[in-house]
Amino acid sequence: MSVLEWLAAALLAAGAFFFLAGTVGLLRFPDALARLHALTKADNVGLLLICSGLAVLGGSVRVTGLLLLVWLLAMLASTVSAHLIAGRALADDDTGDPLDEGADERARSEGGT
Amino acid sequence: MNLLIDVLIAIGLVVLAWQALVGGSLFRGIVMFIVFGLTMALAWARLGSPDLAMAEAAIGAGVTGALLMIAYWRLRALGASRPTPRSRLRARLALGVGVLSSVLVAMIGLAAVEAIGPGGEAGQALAAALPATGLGNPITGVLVIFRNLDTLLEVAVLLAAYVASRAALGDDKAALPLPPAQDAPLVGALVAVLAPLTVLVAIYLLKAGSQLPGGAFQAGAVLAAGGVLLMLAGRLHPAPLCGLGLRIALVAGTVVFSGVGIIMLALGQPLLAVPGTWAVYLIETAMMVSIGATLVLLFAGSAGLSGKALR
Amino acid sequence: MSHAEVWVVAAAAVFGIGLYSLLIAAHLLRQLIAIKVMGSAIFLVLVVAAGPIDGALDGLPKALVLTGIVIAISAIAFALALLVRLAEVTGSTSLEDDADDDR
Amino acid sequence: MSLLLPALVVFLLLNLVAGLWRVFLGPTAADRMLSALLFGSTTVAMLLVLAQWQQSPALRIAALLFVMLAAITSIAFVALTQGRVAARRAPAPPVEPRQ
Repeated sequence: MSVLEWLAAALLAAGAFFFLAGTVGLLRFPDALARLHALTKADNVGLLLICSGLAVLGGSVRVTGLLLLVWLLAMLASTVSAHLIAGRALADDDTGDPLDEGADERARSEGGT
Repeated sequence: MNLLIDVLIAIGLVVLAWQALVGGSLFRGIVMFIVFGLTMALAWARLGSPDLAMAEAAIGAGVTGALLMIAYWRLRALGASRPTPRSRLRARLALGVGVLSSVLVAMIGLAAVEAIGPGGEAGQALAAALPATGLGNPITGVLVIFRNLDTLLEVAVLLAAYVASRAALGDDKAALPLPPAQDAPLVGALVAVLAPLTVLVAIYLLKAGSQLPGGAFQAGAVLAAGGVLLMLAGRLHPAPLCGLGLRIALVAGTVVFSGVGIIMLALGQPLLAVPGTWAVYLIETAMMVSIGATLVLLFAGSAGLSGKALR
Repeated sequence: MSHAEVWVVAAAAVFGIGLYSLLIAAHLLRQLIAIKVMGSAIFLVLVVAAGPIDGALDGLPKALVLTGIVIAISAIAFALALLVRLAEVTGSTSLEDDADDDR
Repeated sequence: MSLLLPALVVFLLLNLVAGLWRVFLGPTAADRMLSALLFGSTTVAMLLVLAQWQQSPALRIAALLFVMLAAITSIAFVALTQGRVAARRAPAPPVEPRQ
């Protein structure tokens, strides 16, 4: 393997680590806001690292530009989504799942099967 | 390693289908179904079908989730009652039917895999005929050159879906209710970036469609997603009347496709023959506009669209 | 098991789950999702059964499925409009009332 | 490299499976949406890796579509819950009046 490939491998492995960190945060953190915090940051760094690794491997300006665009859009989308969902999570603090009234479904699974 | 990836995605599909459909709240089912769509895109990617991965991405991420969630909201806003649960006997019978149908599909599918082997005859004929058309993407070739009548009728089906939903919603020009628009500053910034970008990407997909993966169906789905975004952000509103421009957009695909076909008939060619690559672009552009407009109107549940809010 | 067999078996299982849910789900929205899931399973079988996984030459079933995806979503959108209209008129989200087929 | 890329795909897939557990658990609707977003960004990463590994550049466009359109679902989700809060304050009319 050439130097570039080693570099790409290191970047990809680091990216995988950040994705793992994000998932661990998602599973282990206590409430929705903390999980949001862990997930959006770690995943964006992970995506940046994976995009960088793939850009090194891809080796063309076109591929690099596209990967950069994907990452920037992912930043934008996750910023907006995290903002909106955090607002939601704050608004129904402690009230549990405002949409999860699945009485119909639960009644069915209790009485039906 | 390849097989491991396929097996993981396949198991994921089965688990997600179960999660989306059996037990749990309806909202959880909708979220699981959105994730099922993501996983389908991965499956298409593994099956060497980037065209389908693109269509699944545009439809699954942009339209389906919003459509189901808004329908859920509409039902709740109407205060519709919850249905009574099904009986135990029915569930047992359904289990048997489900298992049997599953075995049937597996047998048909496995038999087909055995029988056809690599590359069906139609696929080989297609690969042989494609170079003469000047198109590099076999899927666009199939859609416009070899299956033209089908494709025309598929655009017509979209139009029919719009007309049918107008009919279903009554003759009083009523529209379905929509939740209050999101107009937070961040959403405004997102719309400012994404709305032009959807148009740009749609045009790219349309142009790429003749040689590379892409084409009218994906491009139309991307345009529709842009329209859905504008509606959710309160930039586009349902309107009780369908304006002239929108009417033209709705029928453009059907009219241009059949128009070109009939002109070719008049020139002594077979019906719906396509005279060249320029005609493919023309037809695909009209189809893209029609697909986008129809999907947005179906999402809105109204006759037309307007830039200004009603009232 | 080969690649194709893995996909066919998974698609068959997904189809079975979809049909099972279609029969037991009381809520029409859930039944619509079930129909959509069954459709996806059939698309998968169609593409996998047609040809090689890696060479990927056969454009015909892919073209069928491509239009199928768009048609499916428009059909679902129409069905959702019908469903909301049904709820508007009858206040119900199932078709239970006019067929007591449970007994 | 021919081994690293598929290994990365497998790793990300396993990550998804773990994330699925959170969608399953909830407990709030916001949690479920959040986890679906995680699925989105991981799927994008996987599509990019697959594009490189399978030499299929079009998958990068599919990934681009995913990141472009991912936010639409969360906007719909928030509109949905806000509509509900408003509806709780004053019952929404079944159909908006038209003329």
